[in-house]
Amino acid sequence: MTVVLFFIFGGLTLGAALGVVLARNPVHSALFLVLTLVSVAVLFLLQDAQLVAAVQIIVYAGAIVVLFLFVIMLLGVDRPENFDEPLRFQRPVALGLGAVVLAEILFLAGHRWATGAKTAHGVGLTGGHFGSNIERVARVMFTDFLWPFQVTAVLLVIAVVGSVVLARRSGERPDPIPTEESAP
Amino acid sequence: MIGAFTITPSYYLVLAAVLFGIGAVGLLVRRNVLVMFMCVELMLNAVNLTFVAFAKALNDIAGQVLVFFTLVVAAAEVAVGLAIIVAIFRRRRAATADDLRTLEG
Amino acid sequence: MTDFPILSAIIATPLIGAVVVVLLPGRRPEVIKAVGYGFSVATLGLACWLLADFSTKKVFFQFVESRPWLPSIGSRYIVGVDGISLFMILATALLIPIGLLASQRYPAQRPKAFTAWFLLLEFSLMGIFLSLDLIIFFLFWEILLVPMYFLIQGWGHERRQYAATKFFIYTAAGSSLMLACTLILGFIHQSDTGVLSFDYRVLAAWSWHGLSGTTEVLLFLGFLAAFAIKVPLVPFHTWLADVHTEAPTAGSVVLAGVILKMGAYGLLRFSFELFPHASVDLAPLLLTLGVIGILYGAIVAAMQKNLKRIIAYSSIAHMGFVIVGIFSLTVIGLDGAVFTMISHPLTTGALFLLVGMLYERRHSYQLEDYGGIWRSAPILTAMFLAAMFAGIGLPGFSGFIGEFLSLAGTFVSRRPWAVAGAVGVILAAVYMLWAFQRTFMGKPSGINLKLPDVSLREVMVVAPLLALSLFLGLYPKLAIERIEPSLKRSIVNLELKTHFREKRPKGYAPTKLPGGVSDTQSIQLGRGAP
Amino acid sequence: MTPPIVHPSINWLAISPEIALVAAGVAIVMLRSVLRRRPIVVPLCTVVAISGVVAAGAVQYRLWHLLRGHRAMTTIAGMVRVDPFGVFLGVVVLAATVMALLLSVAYLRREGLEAPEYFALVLLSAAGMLVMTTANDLIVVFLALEVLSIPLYVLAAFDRRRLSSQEAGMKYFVLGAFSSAVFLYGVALTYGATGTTSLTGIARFLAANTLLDQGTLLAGIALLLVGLGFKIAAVPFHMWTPDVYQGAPTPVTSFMSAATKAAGFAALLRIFGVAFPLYRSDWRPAVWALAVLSLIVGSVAAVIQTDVKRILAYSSIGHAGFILIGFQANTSRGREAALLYLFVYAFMTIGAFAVITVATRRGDDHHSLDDYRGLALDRPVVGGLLIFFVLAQAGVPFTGGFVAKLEVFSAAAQANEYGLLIIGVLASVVAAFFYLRIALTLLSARDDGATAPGGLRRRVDVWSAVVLVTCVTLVIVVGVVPGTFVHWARDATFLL
Amino acid sequence: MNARDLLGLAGIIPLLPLVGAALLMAFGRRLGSPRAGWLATGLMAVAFAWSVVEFAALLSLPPGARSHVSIIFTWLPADQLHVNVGFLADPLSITWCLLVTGVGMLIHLYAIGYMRGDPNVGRFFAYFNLFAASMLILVLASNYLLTFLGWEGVGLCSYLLISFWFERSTAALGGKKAFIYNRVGDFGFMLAMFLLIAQFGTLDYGATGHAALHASGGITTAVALLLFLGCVGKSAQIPLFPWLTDAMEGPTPVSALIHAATMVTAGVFLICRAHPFFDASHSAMTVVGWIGAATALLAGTMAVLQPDLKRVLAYSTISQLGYMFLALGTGAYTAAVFFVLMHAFYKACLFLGAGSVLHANGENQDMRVMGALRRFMPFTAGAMVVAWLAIAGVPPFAGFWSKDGVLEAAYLHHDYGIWAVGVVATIMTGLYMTRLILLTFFGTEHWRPSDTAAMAAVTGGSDDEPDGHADIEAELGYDPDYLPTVVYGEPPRTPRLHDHEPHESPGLIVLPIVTLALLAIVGGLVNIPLHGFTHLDSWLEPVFRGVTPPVAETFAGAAALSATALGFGVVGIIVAFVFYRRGLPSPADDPLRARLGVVGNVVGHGYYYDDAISKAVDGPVRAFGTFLDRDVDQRVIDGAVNGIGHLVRRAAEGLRRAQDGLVRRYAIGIALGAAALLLFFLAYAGR
Repeated sequence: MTVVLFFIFGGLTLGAALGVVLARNPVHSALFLVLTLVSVAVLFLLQDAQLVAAVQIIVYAGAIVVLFLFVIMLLGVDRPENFDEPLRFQRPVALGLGAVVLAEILFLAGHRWATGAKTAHGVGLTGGHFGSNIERVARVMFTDFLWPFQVTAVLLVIAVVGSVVLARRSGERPDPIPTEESAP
Repeated sequence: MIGAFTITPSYYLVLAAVLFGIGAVGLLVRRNVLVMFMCVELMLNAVNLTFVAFAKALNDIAGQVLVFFTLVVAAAEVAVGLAIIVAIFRRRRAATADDLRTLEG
Repeated sequence: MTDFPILSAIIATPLIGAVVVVLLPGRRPEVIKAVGYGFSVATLGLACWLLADFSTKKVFFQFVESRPWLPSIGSRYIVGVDGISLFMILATALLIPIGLLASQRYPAQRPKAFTAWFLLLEFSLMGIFLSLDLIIFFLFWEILLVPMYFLIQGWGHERRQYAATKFFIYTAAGSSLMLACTLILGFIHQSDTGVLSFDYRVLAAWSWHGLSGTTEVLLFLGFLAAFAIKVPLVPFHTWLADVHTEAPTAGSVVLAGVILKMGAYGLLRFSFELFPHASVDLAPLLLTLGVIGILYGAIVAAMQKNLKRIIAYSSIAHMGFVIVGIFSLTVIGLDGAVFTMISHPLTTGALFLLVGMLYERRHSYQLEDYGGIWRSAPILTAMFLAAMFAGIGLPGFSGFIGEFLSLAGTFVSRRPWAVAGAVGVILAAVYMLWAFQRTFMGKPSGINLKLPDVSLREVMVVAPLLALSLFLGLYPKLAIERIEPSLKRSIVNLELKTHFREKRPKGYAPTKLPGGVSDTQSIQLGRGAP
Repeated sequence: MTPPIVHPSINWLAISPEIALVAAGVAIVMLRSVLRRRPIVVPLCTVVAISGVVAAGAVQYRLWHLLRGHRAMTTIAGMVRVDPFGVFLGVVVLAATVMALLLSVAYLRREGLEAPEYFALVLLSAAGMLVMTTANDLIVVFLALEVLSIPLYVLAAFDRRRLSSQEAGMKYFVLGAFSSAVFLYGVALTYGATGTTSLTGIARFLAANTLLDQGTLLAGIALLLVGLGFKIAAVPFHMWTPDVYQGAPTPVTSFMSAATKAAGFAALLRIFGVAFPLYRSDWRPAVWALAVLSLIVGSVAAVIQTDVKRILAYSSIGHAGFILIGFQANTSRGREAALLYLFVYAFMTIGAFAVITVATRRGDDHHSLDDYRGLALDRPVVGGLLIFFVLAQAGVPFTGGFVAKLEVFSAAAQANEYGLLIIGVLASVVAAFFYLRIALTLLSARDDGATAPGGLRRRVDVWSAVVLVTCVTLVIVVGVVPGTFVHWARDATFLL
Repeated sequence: MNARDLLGLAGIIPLLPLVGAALLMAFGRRLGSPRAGWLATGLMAVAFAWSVVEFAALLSLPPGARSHVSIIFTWLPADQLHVNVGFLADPLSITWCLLVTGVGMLIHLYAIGYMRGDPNVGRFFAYFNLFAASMLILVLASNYLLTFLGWEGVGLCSYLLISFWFERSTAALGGKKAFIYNRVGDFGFMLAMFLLIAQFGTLDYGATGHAALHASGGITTAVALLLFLGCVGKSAQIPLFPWLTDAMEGPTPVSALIHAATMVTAGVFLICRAHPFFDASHSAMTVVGWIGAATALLAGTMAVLQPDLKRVLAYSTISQLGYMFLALGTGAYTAAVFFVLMHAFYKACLFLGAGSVLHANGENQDMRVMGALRRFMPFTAGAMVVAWLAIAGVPPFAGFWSKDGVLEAAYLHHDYGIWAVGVVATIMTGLYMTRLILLTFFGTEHWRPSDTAAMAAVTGGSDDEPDGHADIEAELGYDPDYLPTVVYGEPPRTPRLHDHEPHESPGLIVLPIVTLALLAIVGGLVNIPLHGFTHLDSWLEPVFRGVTPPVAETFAGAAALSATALGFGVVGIIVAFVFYRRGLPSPADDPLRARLGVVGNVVGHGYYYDDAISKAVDGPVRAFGTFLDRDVDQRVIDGAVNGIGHLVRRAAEGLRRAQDGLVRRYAIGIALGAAALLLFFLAYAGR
């Protein structure tokens, strides 16, 4: 059962990812991205990460991609772009490098991926009396990972401020560069 | 028969690695900045998958916790990134990375 | 001896002078010049006081001061003077005021900056010759480039930017290797003895307990890279002619007078006592380079059409004598080398000053623009004659003593090199007399008919140098008796550390340190553990 | 009966510098939204920002005196580790921040870019850097990386009038996102290989059991190196540097060049010093390569550059190389050297960019050497200062630059890294060439009778003057009496 | 005050002219002519007087004790080498002192008249005195190094005086040439001193002299030959002789004092001083002897056809110096010294006479346009005739005795080859001297303008643009465009006295000439090879103790030898008379030259020796220098230096091209780095 699901959604993930890269139209890319995200979410489920899967759907598919689509529409670039590569060697080199890096990672890690200590943070995915997946996540997040959790808050503030600064329409018509004498 | 054949975390990890590779290559080959961002998202997802797979393999919930931080980062990056694109787009109607090369040498 | 830190005072005075000059208002150039001149003269006074207080009996460093500077690498601010550095100090202290006086009227622009840079130049030179800590030594060695660079760049001739940059980069390249080797040496010493120190005396007292000879040779070559470029030894000399041609007169004077000595001084000071085996083994190589310098410099000088280039290449030849003298590894030869280092600033300095005066009148260094100057400017010509013959080693002038002793010492230890070097004595006459004839003899024409003769100020600039050269040529004892103890120390030190035995003239007793001190302990103690 | 949740103890003092900065930042945002566009808002925000930094600095001072002599405080479940090392670099970051802020005041007014958000972003970025300096966990490092980077993306693109600025922001962003994704993947692999992301945890794990299959770990290390190499602008991850430095508003550039490097090296030194000391024989050669490449590219590429900001950008690549020498030695002397270098470099580079800020005319777009020709003749003080700073960066004696280089070289010498040592000294010579080129241009008269950029007598505003004076003084003092500073750096090398 | 104390004050002799030189350098310009001259001459006179005092002091001592070293101060104390400024007063040095101061004084006197009107006369006498001082230091020095000081000093003065009229290109070149040729010799002298230091550790004459007695043959030979190289340079022997003829560019008193009487004999002095080394090395002696003989003969032949009055005398000087070395080479030191003295007399007389002739002829040196001058300048003519007989070796004039002594010594020393050459050379002496006298003072007048108007066109004289020279001449005291020297093969010059006739020179000029002529007559008396008359031999005996000059067994043998020498000399005179008894038929054609044909050209051009050297210098040598300068120095070495910079620049351009502003390229860079790092770990993971 899991095997079948894995292969279906694994394949779907990769296929959709390729779709993101290969689609001429940004909108299609965005939609392929949704597909990728969803199938990744399924893969999360398969590894009993229910909360993660849910959040994946909500935040990513729900928020981020929508943001993408919104910007695409806003900028009106929702038309297929031509695919001929102006940079010489860019594609072959890119593909080559991608392949090489992938191969290297697989070669390096391939034998045995997870060499780490088991249950280093004291809370496993199953077993023990830690309740549901959500509880387990919460338990670790609010103890061991309290500090990073706080830091993410700052990150969000920054995101807000930053995007506001950049996209604020106050300066849409860039004020003409004043001349020397008008300068204080 | 099928039951005998089980999916170890390694499968997920390899899958994740491939996904990461696709994202990376995509970022290198696409000119459209928006799509490049999407490719970044792909890479981050690959990392998430890796985390979860390791969580499974090590039977350690922390792996799943880390995913949330990645999510936040991804969200923040996208917000700011898109804002930058919009800002640039206001000046010149071009969204491809190659068009921006006044700085070089 | 008073506990007044005279050496630090000698180093600091020019620096203070530079700062004061910078702070002065720029409107009154004559005030600035006066102040700068005053400070340089004050330094000269201190240097003379040093000469007076200097004891001819002591073998080791005198007036030593030592303060911590960079504890993390055990580098201390240590200054001290011995016979070798004493006269370098005097030469510097003498040439700087003369250079300033020579620049009273020309170059005219931005006297404030000029004076300040010039005093900084003196500051760094004093530091170089006085510091006994390898790091501090390098500090001054490297900072020297800056004032020199700006002097050439700001007050030089047409291709000054090229020349200035070439000077900076070329010499910096050499000295960077020296820095690397200094550090390596220090840490090798640390791993050997457990003490991390760059105190020259400590490193010199330490004799490579069974360390590989190749390491020593490589380190020596690293140091040599810096010194060979400064000297300059023949393939590393091409910067010199360019720099001289473009530099302002005062710059050339100091460059030829003192800066070239830095290289020889470095070899003399560091190669023997830090790398005894290497300097013994590589002596033939350096002798050869020195002889090549003598002959090559002379021949190429004879081919030049530009007065300054001629003198520049002649300096290469003279420095060849210094190198030959040093690596003859005999007391006589070393005497000659150091004596040449004292005399060359006087003669070549005078020559450059006179050429500068010609330039101020004629605005050219090209031989073909001159001829028959003797008629219109007899006094200038007379001074040039004196300087020239002093330069080509006429007995009675200081130049002869230096060349004679260098070659004599070399002859005692290695005859073929001495014979080859002596040929340079002939060649020197060839190019100098040729230049003199082309410039001052023959029939003057056009502007050359009515060049003004030298002013009193200009006489005052050159005369002291010539007088000193004559005096030292007739009474070299004054210098030699102060130099020799330090040189004997070097030789004795070599004999202590290596299998080397000095070649002595027949019937001479082996070299002993004055006052009977001649055994290992005294070397160690005399250097004074920090 | 689930076991109770034990909340981690929190040492507020340890994290109060970050809190101060964030608080100031948020406060500024609040003020902005409350006061709208009142003229008071900008000065007010400036005051708030600076006072925030000062407060943080005060706390750092306290911490320094608490922790000096090899003490450290670990808090919040071991995620934060405040030790002299972190505090030292934190101070460097704060110094850079406050100087960048002071520079910005006049700059923003001149360029008509006044906006409180600017200050907020600088503060938040600085907060991220502080987090970085004390991070004891890979995920914290990653988050800090983002916290310090994202504001910088924005700041780089802050000048809406100049496309070059926005282009800089865009490039920085794209590559930054890319590299941080790589870094994160490295974190993931390391997590998989060791089962934890805590540096001390990793160290403990690796010390306890030797891995038969260390592939995952090595891959993780490699990718971490990539991510951090990008931040410190080490070759071959440097290519964003010239463009971004050139395009970004000059004060931002100064902030980037000084503070980001400090933060990046903080992470680098801490991760590799704390978590992977056992694997030094693996990563030291890699770092060796990075150092050599950075030295060569940094010194060679700038030789023919014609834009002053670009030249300084390349030089900062070279400086990264020099600092890497100290890091590569992986000795306490090496760390000491790197720390001292970062300290000195902050002042040298901010000083240089400060001069550029005050010397150029409005528009911040004319930085070609020709624009600077004759500056030292028309405005001796300003031009002289720039000459001083470039010479200091070239490592001329009696400046901090020399002492810093001396320290890293001695570290290499002690570690028997003779090859690196020789390459380093030669690179510094090549670098001297283009530094001299700047000096030469400033000193050579303009062939067209025109005067220096920004006219002859433009007054330097008081805050920029303060910055300049501070930089000059410190660079000289470190160069002449380095003892104390080296001593501080020595105290700060204590990691575990 | 006893004799020794007096000898201790020998240093005063050089001191006097030295002071004079200093004074004249300082105030010469203000003193002007003739006061400057009188100052210099006066000091020379005092020096001469003091030399006589020293001479007397020596005489008052027993022969064995006639040597005194007075040390003034330590000059050069290097290591254990201690070189003093010390003066050695002994018969040899005092002899030379008398010569230098005596003849020098006369020539100074002469110069007062000769240089009258020259604005730079102060400078001239400063050099003159400086020369005298250096020469005296040279001879009085107590060690080689101090001698070398004087040695170089006289070289310097010779340089300055030859090119005294520096605006004449030939004068400038002549001075330079002289100095450089001398330097070649000094090279040998210096090496000799190095060898002495290395072998004996001292440079004192006394010490080295003793050491030489028991030094290995190789060493002594080496020292001797190296010293001899120095003498060859200074005394213009083969192969370093060409400079002396060009030295005639200097004012005639210079030629007389420096290049005839004193300086050129310094080589002889040095060998006498260093005689222990020569005594100890037979091979060295042979070399000296043969070089001397060869020089005597060849220089004689070269002199035969020269048209230039002074150049004839110059070649003659070379040849005569050859005789002196011939003598030295045969161990006849006293004979050599004797010869030096006599030669100083008659050759100085000849030169001064020549100067007087030029003076009378408007600086015209071309004998071919002289003739029959005896009627106009009788004193000069008479004096020069006397000197002619003296140099030709006609008894009883001085030259006869000296030459006779030399050749006899050579014969008795069994160096028959050398003796033969010397004897043959006497023919030349007779020939060229007789020719000189006949062309100048006898025969037909060729100096009347009409006579040579035809030639005006071809001459390189000053008549080309006569205007504007008067004032320059007034300012300089000479005409820079007029090059007086006439070399062989040049067409005859235009006479320079345009309308007036030649006239006898003033008394101030004539007086020294006549005095020297008298000396040339009676000078021989100091050493006539008859028992009891060999004053000089006995006087110098202590110096050359241990050297026994061979003495003829029988008077007859001696007489026969003398007769032979004399006979050959007379042959030369007769030949000259045969060709020139009427002088020249016309300035353009020279009978003897016509007769000799090709040989004439060869000897006339001095065997093309000088031409060959200058060709070599202008050709290969200069080419080599240019090669070193252009190709090696600028192209190779400096090219390498700048090439490195070029390389860096190239690399920079490459990097710049990589940095092409495309963000995706930059990303590639990152990916590349990642791949490389991973690959490294992959490959390196094994460890």
